[in-house]
Formats: sequence, structure tokens, C-alpha cells
Amino acid sequence: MEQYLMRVKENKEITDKIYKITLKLKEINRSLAQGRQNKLFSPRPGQFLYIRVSDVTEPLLRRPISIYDYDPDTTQITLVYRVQGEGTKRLSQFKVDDDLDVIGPLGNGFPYDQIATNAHIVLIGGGIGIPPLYYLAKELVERGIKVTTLLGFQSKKDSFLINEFLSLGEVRVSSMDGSIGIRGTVLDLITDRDKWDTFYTCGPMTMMKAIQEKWLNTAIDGYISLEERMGCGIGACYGCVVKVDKKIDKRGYKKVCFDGPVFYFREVIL
Amino acid sequence: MEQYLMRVKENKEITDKIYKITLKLKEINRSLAQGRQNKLFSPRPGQFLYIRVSDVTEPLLRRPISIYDYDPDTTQITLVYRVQGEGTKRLSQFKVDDDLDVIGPLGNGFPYDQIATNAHIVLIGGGIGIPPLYYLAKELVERGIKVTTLLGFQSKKDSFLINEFLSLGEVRVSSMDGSIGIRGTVLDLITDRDKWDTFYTCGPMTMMKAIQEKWLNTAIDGYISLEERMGCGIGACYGCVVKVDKKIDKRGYKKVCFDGPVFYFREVIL
Amino acid sequence: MSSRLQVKLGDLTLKNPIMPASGCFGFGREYVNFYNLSKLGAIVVKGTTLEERIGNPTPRIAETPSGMINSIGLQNPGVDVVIKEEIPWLSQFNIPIIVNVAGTMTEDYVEVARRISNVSEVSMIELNISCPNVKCGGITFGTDPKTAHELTKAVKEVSKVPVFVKLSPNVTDIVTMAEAVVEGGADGLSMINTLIGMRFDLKTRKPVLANKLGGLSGPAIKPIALRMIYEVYKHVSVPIIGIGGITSAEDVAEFFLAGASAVQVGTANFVDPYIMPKIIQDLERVLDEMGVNNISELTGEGWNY
Amino acid sequence: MSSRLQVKLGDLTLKNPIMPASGCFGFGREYVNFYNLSKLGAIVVKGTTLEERIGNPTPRIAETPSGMINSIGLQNPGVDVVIKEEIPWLSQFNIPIIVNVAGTMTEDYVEVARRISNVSEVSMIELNISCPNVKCGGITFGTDPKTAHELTKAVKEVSKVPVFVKLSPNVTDIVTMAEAVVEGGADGLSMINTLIGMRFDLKTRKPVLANKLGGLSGPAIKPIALRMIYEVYKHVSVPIIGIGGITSAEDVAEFFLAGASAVQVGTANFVDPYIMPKIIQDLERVLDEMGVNNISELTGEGWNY
Ligand SMILES: Cc1cc2nc3c(=O)[nH]c(=O)nc-3n(C[C@H](O)[C@H](O)[C@H](O)COP(=O)(O)OP(=O)(O)OC[C@H]3O[C@@H](n4cnc5c(N)ncnc54)[C@H](O)[C@@H]3O)c2cc1C
Ligand SMILES: Cc1cc2nc3c(=O)[nH]c(=O)nc-3n(C[C@H](O)[C@H](O)[C@H](O)COP(=O)(O)OP(=O)(O)OC[C@H]3O[C@@H](n4cnc5c(N)ncnc54)[C@H](O)[C@@H]3O)c2cc1C
Ligand SMILES: Cc1cc2nc3c(=O)[nH]c(=O)nc-3n(C[C@H](O)[C@H](O)[C@H](O)COP(=O)(O)O)c2cc1C
Ligand SMILES: Cc1cc2nc3c(=O)[nH]c(=O)nc-3n(C[C@H](O)[C@H](O)[C@H](O)COP(=O)(O)O)c2cc1C
Ligand code: FES
Ligand code: FES
Repeated sequence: MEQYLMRVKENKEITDKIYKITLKLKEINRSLAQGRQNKLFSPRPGQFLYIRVSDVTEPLLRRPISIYDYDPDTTQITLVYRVQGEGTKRLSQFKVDDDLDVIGPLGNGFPYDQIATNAHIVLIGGGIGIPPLYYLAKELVERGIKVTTLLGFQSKKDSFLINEFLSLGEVRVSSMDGSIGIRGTVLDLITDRDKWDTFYTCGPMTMMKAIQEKWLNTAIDGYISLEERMGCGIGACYGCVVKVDKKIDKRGYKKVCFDGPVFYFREVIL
Repeated sequence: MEQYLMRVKENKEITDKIYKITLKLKEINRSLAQGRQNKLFSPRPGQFLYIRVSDVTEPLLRRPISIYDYDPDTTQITLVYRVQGEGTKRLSQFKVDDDLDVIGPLGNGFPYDQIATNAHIVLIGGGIGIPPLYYLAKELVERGIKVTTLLGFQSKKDSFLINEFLSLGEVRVSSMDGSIGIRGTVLDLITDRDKWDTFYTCGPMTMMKAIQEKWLNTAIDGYISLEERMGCGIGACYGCVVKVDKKIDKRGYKKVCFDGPVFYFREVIL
Repeated sequence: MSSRLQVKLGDLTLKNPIMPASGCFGFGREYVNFYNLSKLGAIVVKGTTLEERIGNPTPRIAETPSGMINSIGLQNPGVDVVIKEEIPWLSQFNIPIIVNVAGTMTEDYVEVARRISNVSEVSMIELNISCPNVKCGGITFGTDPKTAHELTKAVKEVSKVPVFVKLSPNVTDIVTMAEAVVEGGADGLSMINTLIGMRFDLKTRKPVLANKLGGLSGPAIKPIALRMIYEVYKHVSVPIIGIGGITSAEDVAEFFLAGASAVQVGTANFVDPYIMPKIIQDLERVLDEMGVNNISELTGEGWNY
Repeated sequence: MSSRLQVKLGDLTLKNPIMPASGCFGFGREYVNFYNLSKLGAIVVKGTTLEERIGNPTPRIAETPSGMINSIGLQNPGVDVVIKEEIPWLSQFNIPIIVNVAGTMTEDYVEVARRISNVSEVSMIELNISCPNVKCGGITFGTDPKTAHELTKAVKEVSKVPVFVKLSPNVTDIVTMAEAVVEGGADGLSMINTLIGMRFDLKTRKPVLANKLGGLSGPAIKPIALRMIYEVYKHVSVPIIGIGGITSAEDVAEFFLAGASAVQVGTANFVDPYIMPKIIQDLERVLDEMGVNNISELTGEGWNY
């Protein structure tokens, strides 16, 4: 974790209100990190950047955005985000060659080191929860692990990243209005024949709740990536806690920004 | 007075911290001025624009900047401003083809319709008070009126616009450290042989006070352009008042934004 | 405008809930250069005192993060000039005229109220008991429930029109203040006036404002205004006019959820002279997005969950 | 750092006047990733209670114009864990450790103070009597001068270290509050804690915070903090730690002019994790520009004109 200046290489709308921004590591914030080693920038899938979108006090807080892709050779990092309110609107206004002040990479990321190479993994993404799964899928496939991806959208016009996931394995798509894929939610994409070892999911709370419930009393393992409103983004303010099973953590809560955003799916109380 | 969007045509530093910005009238704020005539944009020397430098609430208030020049043929308006604090810093960051939200032209402007064509006028400008005098000088010279300009700076490196005024008549320059022109204030540029009919001045309060005092009990006429911290900029909030001689205005105050910024020099209590 | 925006403040019906905050719109004359004031739900004029006031020395204004402080000091031409010159001019717009009444002693408040409420074009009095910018003769109308109660009662006795009391946020217990003036007969509340703040100039080392202290307004105070309205709403049954940092139709909806039945827009007029007609226009969209028929359905809804 | 930044808080000497505001810096562990905490003038830890607190439900944070509201609810591991795990770790930085003490009743405040002030590494107690985010057992320490006075007295009786009382700005009369705790024996004041505010979510129509109300912090409250410090400075002779929306060395100078002898930086840490070392660095320049030798010369200077 460090504060970096990143140079904007590209920032464009890829579908209605969804933007893709590519950043190149420019420099560590050195003025005050003097004498310290230039920390290696090596983000893991599931981690996020905490981005300053304004150089004045409004909007005041940084915005957390997950890492969509990272290329260590070029030190280029790509994020995919939806314009939601003022903060993401301002992010969308950054132009090529502008500099962005980011803290990161933050959070724990998806655990996947222990996944056997013959395992079959399912990634389940809903809407703007989809992007972080891409970097994970790439890393898994690189290790020769088989990946199936379930993507849920509101409708065809909101769909994005389908081709990117298709290049990595099987993809199933659903939409609420049936304009793309089958009509329904991502849960309707799961059949009785599916035999997955581990799932990773990120998306709307209702979706993740349903998945947790569905698989709670089965043998499957899985991880859930959560969102919560943040203050500090690094674990200092206790702003972003999530309830966890007291049997697992005696305090009964963990911090999304620091202990998460990825949690073992049996651990969190959604 | 209207709210306009203006397109930035140029915005560059002409000397240390002093910027020149050229704006082209793009459109009247029409969305809500529907059905009303497109008001003629015809600024007079001494008027100012009230500029929004941020599209968020910080900094909140607009910034008043005087009109340096105006070309009715191209509807291009030029301002010269010094980067002082956050607001003018943001103004300096606007790039060519950005749009600026301005209200204007505001204020009364310098009165000069009554000036006889054989009159001899002196313009006295100090530091960042100099720019509005240029548009006035141009208008006077166009009418065949003779203009002498006295310009005061801190030092050579802070000097600007000297050549522009030189093309319009006699120019005398002073600086506090003597690095350009004579050492001293603009007052030291005035000699006993000078016979002027009317003066116009804009600059630091101390300078204008000294001028007022010097000529109060003489036959000369003159006008002073004042600055005051503004809220509304249009006369509604009573934020920017200046004390005036009760013999001239029974209320004992006038508004810089609306009744000014230019005042008859015997009228105001500085 | 469709009737979706229509609201009621007691017996007074407004075609929409948007009006200027006192002191931020003069007597309306300047904003006529931008739009027709008849678009507004009502007009609220500058704080009016018995005699003319010349106000405080300058600087009277300083900026703060997402806000500003002012120490105008109630500069106004006095009630008789307002009655003679301003009210007749304003009446052309055919919208309710609300006069913000200020003073230093009960007697002058009462006298202004008597004179102004006799003017047939005046629909309502807004009693400004906060006056952070003028020396209030030692009497703390704005922060003491008892004196606020008595002042309200005295004004109500002479007023021919409804009296809304404008509360100061500079108090420990806003609910007690609200209850006190409602018991005194207030027909409604205007909330909130400015918070007391200040800034220093590093060059002069002095307070920026000549008056030293000033009233903090603008978006910065919005969360405080919302909280106070929310708290008071549960304890009184009179309508509340919400005020404090409103800059958008979304803000207006928030104030309604907190408990407002109408709102005033102050500082935002300085940033965008068209802000009020823009908000009126945008409100329809916000109501659509929220699935609401009439805006007044939102009043106090924030309590229902 | 040169001694130009050295300040005194009673008998305690700080090498510079910059420290974190309680609750905005955890126990410092996270910020060690960015810089060496020994650069700071002091460290102030999260509000510590007798027992562990799990805090309020989420959302606990919402944004407001140039500010934020929080309802963390004093989540902390309890005084014994703080003594066992956090203080020893913090002592490595060789800077004064100030423990923010919170509670619900006099008894638990006193007990926390007793335990914590017995720890030799602790230099000072900051008594948090404001707690807008937790139910305070019906006792309004933060807004009632009498109970605040008594609480201060009770804590002073057991404390082996100086006690600074952190005042709540949610009061009508901050001077009376300040005088009450100083009479109770407070060695200094920390001003200000958060203002109470709220936001609503237009989609759910509910307050954004699960706790409904939250504490407003950040630049938005700066003018209010400055005003309160300025007012109190003239009435007390104990040192004041200034808090509220500080984001720059210029802000620090303003707080000194108002009457502060040191400052705390809260919310700004979230925006820029390096903000405190940056401010320490910038202060030298600001002092040069102001022509001041030692920063403490500025304390209360705003009154001298
Ligand atoms: C760990 C993490 C990873 C995320 N990754 C992505 C991503 O890859 N792509 C993407 O588009 N979005 C992502 N989000 C959501 C994104 O942070 C919000 O959409 C964004 O902060 C909204 O800011 P805004 O100003 O545009 O919206 P506003 O609604 O105006 O925001 C107002 C306030 O609420 C907060 N807020 C609003 N929505 C959320 C949310 N869902 N989670 C947390 N805080 C919120 C904002 O940070 C801000 O403080 C992520 C959130 C988290 C916590
Ligand atoms: C009628 C008028 C015409 C002006 N014309 C010019 C011009 O042509 N060129 C130019 O460089 N400057 C001009 N100024 C001054 C210019 O408005 C200020 O320098 C500018 O507002 C400073 O803003 P800031 O945010 O950079 O500085 P800050 O010091 O950060 O401003 C803080 C606040 O103080 C106000 N303020 C600061 N200085 C002044 C000032 N001198 N007058 C009024 N308000 C002030 C700002 O508007 C803002 O609200 C003019 C001022 C007035 C009133
Ligand atoms: C310049 C200025 C002058 C004001 N004058 C008055 C006044 O005369 N009477 C009054 O009751 N309130 C006055 N106020 C307070 C406003 O009416 C309003 O309560 C406050 O500004 C908060 O709203 P806002 O944040 O939308 O500005 C004034 C505010 C400003 C900024
Ligand atoms: C997330 C958060 C948690 C806080 N927790 C505490 C606390 O435990 N004890 C306390 O006295 N103040 C607490 N505060 C208040 C701050 O210490 C400080 O008084 C306030 O935030 C104003 O300063 P700022 O504007 O610099 O943030 C907290 C503030 C925030 C934002
Ligand atoms: S955002 Fe501060 S602890 Fe997570
Ligand atoms: S700035 Fe409002 S009256 Fe001049």
C-alpha cells in the first residue's frame, strides 16, 4: 500500500455509463516517502485502488474502485467503473495524460494460491461487480485452472465484458428482461449438473445473499467480495465494518477495506 | 447582465503569476432564459465578469475579474488576472476549448462619454489594477482623446502590459525597487507640469487613497475603481458596500458590484 | 407548473415549494434581470427593521469550505420604505410575499409586524429571532426558549397574517426552542438560520470580517439543517420551511424527507442566479425517479422507516 | 525539525503542534505503512472505553459538502487491550501518547482514566464528553455545564496525567461549557468534536446512516471551530488544542490565531494519508511568510487587533 501518482492512458465509455480507465504508474508519492524503498507495485486480483477524484475538498472522500486488470510489464493498471454520482462522474472527466492520485493496492484480494490446477472454478458477477472477476479469471486460467463465468445484467444495453470473459472459458449470461442471455438472475444460470469446487462472486447484495444461502449447507467453498462506505480505506476509522460469525472472529466484525473486501462466504453475515 | 457560457480561446501566463485569458461568447444560458431576447453582449470599460471557477461547491463563490479588452467583431473578451489563491489558480487551469460559466458584464464601468475630445486624460494603474485601464485607454484613444498612463509595479519581473499602453500614448513607469522605470510609487511619476483634466485609477487601496488625498482640493475630476469581497455580485446581498459621503448619498453607502466598481473620487470614503 | 409541486403552509397554498432565503435575494429587483419572479413559489424579502439600518463595516463576506460567512448586519431601508417601495413592486408577480422581520427589542419587532401585516399584499411574516450579526440589545431571542416564546406571542397578538419563526441553529436543544415558539403561537417554523463562524487573514492576523464573527451558510451546513428539521418534525405539528445549503432538486427532496413542507434557497443564488427556476424544473424529474405524485407526500417520510 | 515548531501544552512539550484527531488514526498502525510516526508532535488514539465496544451498524459513513458524517459508535477493544497491545507498540515512536477516554457514566470514565493514567507511557488523557454517536445513558456530559464540571473533577481526582477535556460544539454557549470544565480542573481543552448532522438517501427515503444521526467533520466545520476557540480563548487560561477541518499549514496558522496552542488533524488523514508530515513540512514556510519565529507566538494573536 502506498500513495501513487498515476498517468491516465485511456478513459473511455465502453457501454452506457460504464467506463474503462487505464493508468500507468508514474511515481510513488516521494516528497514524504523520502529515504524509503520504492515499494513494489504488485496488485492482486480482488484488491482495489482508493482514488482522489478532486483536488479541492468537494467531493471530499476518495472513491474505491476494484482492479480490473494489471500488466506488470508496462505497470499499467485498468479499472472498469460505472458513473454513479458526483465522484465517478469526475473520474470519467479525467483526460489522457492527466495525473490521478491513488492509494493502493488495498484490501486482501481473492485467495486462489491453494486452488488445485485440476479444479473447476465458477465466477459469478452481477452488474458493476463483474470487473474484479476478470483479473482473477486471467490469473486462474494462466495456472491452467478451468473457469466458468456467470454474468448477470439488467438488460442487453447494460452488458459489458462478455467477450473478455469468453476468451478465458465458458460464459453464461442472464438479464432481467431477457434481452441478452436467458431471462432471470445469475442463479438461474446454475444447473444441477454443475460441479464446481470453488466460487468467487461480486455483485449486488441481494445476489450475493442468495448465493450464500444456496450453497451454505453444501460442500462447495467460495468467496464473496463486499462493498461498504469508506472513510480512510486502510483500516484506521472503523467506517466499513461487516458483521462476521462470532465463531470465526470473536469481535463479530471485520473491516471491508482491510480484512476484505473478499471474505470467505460462510464467515460474513449479509 | 446575463449568464453566459464562454469558450476559452487562450489562457497563458504573460509574466510571473499574471495570466491572460481570452474568451469567446458561446451562448447565453438559454435553458432558463427561454423566450427572452438574446441580450446584446456589449461590455464597457471598467465592467467586470463574475466567473465560476469550479463545478462543485468548493470554492463556492464566483470570482470578479475586470474586462481587459473586448472585440465586438469576434465577440472575444480578454481578461488579465493574477493567481492569488485557490480561485484564480483554478481559473489558470482552464484549457483552450473548455467552457467557462460567467455572469456579466457587471457594474457601471468608467464614465467617459462626457469627456471632450481635446481633453488630456491620465490613467493610473498599480499592479493587478492595471488591466481594466487598457480597454478604457483604447476607447478614449479611438475618440481622439490624449492619454497618459502611469504604471506602478513592485519590480521589473512583475511588470506587464507596458507595451500595450505604449501603443496608445505616453507611458511612465515606476517600481518599488527601481528595477524598471523610476524607483518609487506612481505618485512619484506626477510632476508639477502635468495638466490633466480627468484621471481614472485602479490599484492598491493605499495608492488610491494617496491619489484621492492629493487631488481632493484641486480642480481635477477623477474616478476610482474599487474592489470588495462579493457574495452575489449583482446588488442583492449588500456584501460589497463602500462608504460614501452622506452629502452625496443619504444612505451613506453604495454597492461596489452594482453602483461601482467605479466611483467618482470625491464620493467615496476610503 | 403542474400541481405536483403544490404545497401548503397552513392556509397558504404555494404553487411550488421554492422561495429565496431572506437576505440572499434582496427585494428581488436584481434577479428580475434573469427571470420572471412569478415562477417562484413565494418571495421572501431581506430582514426588515423598524428604522433603516446601514449594517456592519466591510469586509462583510468571506469564503469557507463549501460555504461562506457573512456579517451584513441587517442592512435594510426600514419597514416604511419596504411598504412604500418594495411591496407594491413585488405584488406584480402574483406570488405570496413573506416579510422577514428583525429587531432588537420586543417593541420594535411588534411594531414592524403590526405595520407590515396591515399591508394587504403581505401573506406571511417570518420572524427572524436569530440575528447573529447585530448586537441584540443583550436579549438572546434566538437561543433562550422563554424570550423566544414571549416574542412570538407578542408578535402573534398584533399580526394579521400567519407568523413563521425562523430558528437559530446555535443552540444545544433545537426541539425546546421549536416547542417554545409553537406554544407562543407560531404558525410554522423556518429552519435554519446561519451558524456562527469566523475566518482569519494570515497577512493581517485579524479576523477576515470587520465584524469578526459572521453567519455560516451554504452547502457546508446542509447536514446540520437536515438533522435539526428531522428532530423538530417529530415534536411539532406546524409546517416547517427547510433552509440551509440547498443547491439542487435532490437537496429539496432530502429536506422534505427530513420534515420540510417548503424550502428556501439562499447562498446558492450567488453561485447560480438561475438556481431556483432550475430546481423547480428539476423537481419533476426527481419526483418521477422517486415514484412520487405530489411533493408534499415526501414531508417527514424519512421518519417512516 | 527545528524548534520553531515546538509548543507547550502545560508542562508537556511537543516538538511540533501536529497530532491526529482521535478516531481518525486508529492506533496508528495503519499509517506506519506511509511514514514514521515519530515525525508527529504527539499521537492521539481512538476513543477508549472500559469494555470493548462493537459500535453501530453500517452504513457508518456518509459524505456531505466538504465534510462527512460518521456514526462509528466508539468501536474499540476496551481499555485493557489498549494498555496491553497498543500503548507498548506506540511507545516505540518516542512521542507523547494521548488517550481519548470515553464512557457512558461517571464510573466508567473514572475507571478508564485510573487504569490508563497508571501506564507510564501515557502523557495525557483527552476526555471525550461529547459522544454524539452513542447513547450516553441519558446523561448529557457534553452539553450540560454542571455534569461536565463534575465529570472532569471526578476524572482529575484519579488521573496521574494532565486531563484535557474535548468539548462538543453542539451547545448554545461554548464559553460556559469551557469555564465549567476548567473550574472542574481541566488542564486544557480540545475543541471541537463533531457537530450533529444527517443525510437522507433518496432511493430508500431513509437516513443514510444506520444510526440516523452522525458527527459532522471535515473542512465544512472549520469556521465554527475557529469561532468557538476564539470565544473560549479570552475566557480561560488553559491551553487549547484546535480541531476541525484542518487540511493545511495555513489552516493550522488560523487555528493558532484563534487561540490554539496545538492542533489535531482528523478527516484530512482519509483524504491524504501523508497530510500530517506535509503540514509539518509546510509550517516552516508559513511561519516565514508570516514573519514569525516560533509558532507559539501566534497563539491568540487574532485577538490583538
Ligand atoms: C471495495 C470496493 C470496490 C469497488 N469496485 C468498484 C468497481 O470496480 N467499479 C465500480 O464501478 N464501482 C466499484 N465500487 C463502488 C464505487 O466505489 C461507488 O460506486 C462509488 O464510490 C460511487 O461514488 P459516486 O460519488 O459516484 O456516487 P455517490 O452515490 O454520489 O457517492 C456518495 C458517497 O457514497 C459512497 N458510495 C456510493 N456507492 C458506494 C458503494 N457501492 N460502495 C461503497 N461506497 C459507496 C461514495 O464513495 C461516496 O462517499 C467499489 C466499492 C468498493 C467498496
Ligand atoms: C470588481 C473587481 C474587479 C477585479 N478585477 C481583477 C482583475 O482584472 N484581475 C485580477 O487579477 N484581479 C481582479 N480582482 C481581484 C480578484 O477578484 C481576486 O484576486 C480574486 O477574487 C481572488 O480569488 P482567489 O480565490 O484566487 O484568492 P483567495 O484569496 O483565495 O480568495 C478568497 C476569497 O476572497 C475574495 N477575494 C480575494 N481577494 C479579493 C479582492 N481583491 N477583491 C475582492 N474579493 C477578493 C475571493 O473572491 C474569495 O471569495 C477584481 C476584484 C473586483 C472586486
Ligand atoms: C448574505 C446573507 C444575508 C442574510 N440575511 C438574512 C436576513 O436578513 N434575515 C434572515 O432571517 N436570514 C438571513 N440570512 C440567512 C439566510 O436566510 C439563510 O437562513 C441561510 O443563509 C442558510 O441558507 P443557505 O445555506 O441556503 O444560504 C442571510 C444569509 C446570507 C448569506
Ligand atoms: C471516523 C471518525 C471517528 C471519530 N472518533 C472519535 C473518537 O473516538 N473520540 C473523539 O473524541 N472524537 C472522535 N472523532 C472526532 C474527531 O476526533 C474530531 O474531533 C472531528 O473529526 C473534527 O476534526 P476533523 O474535521 O479534522 O475531522 C471522530 C471523527 C471521525 C471522522
Ligand atoms: S474505511 Fe476506514 S476502516 Fe475501512
Ligand atoms: S456582492 Fe452582493 S451586493 Fe455586491
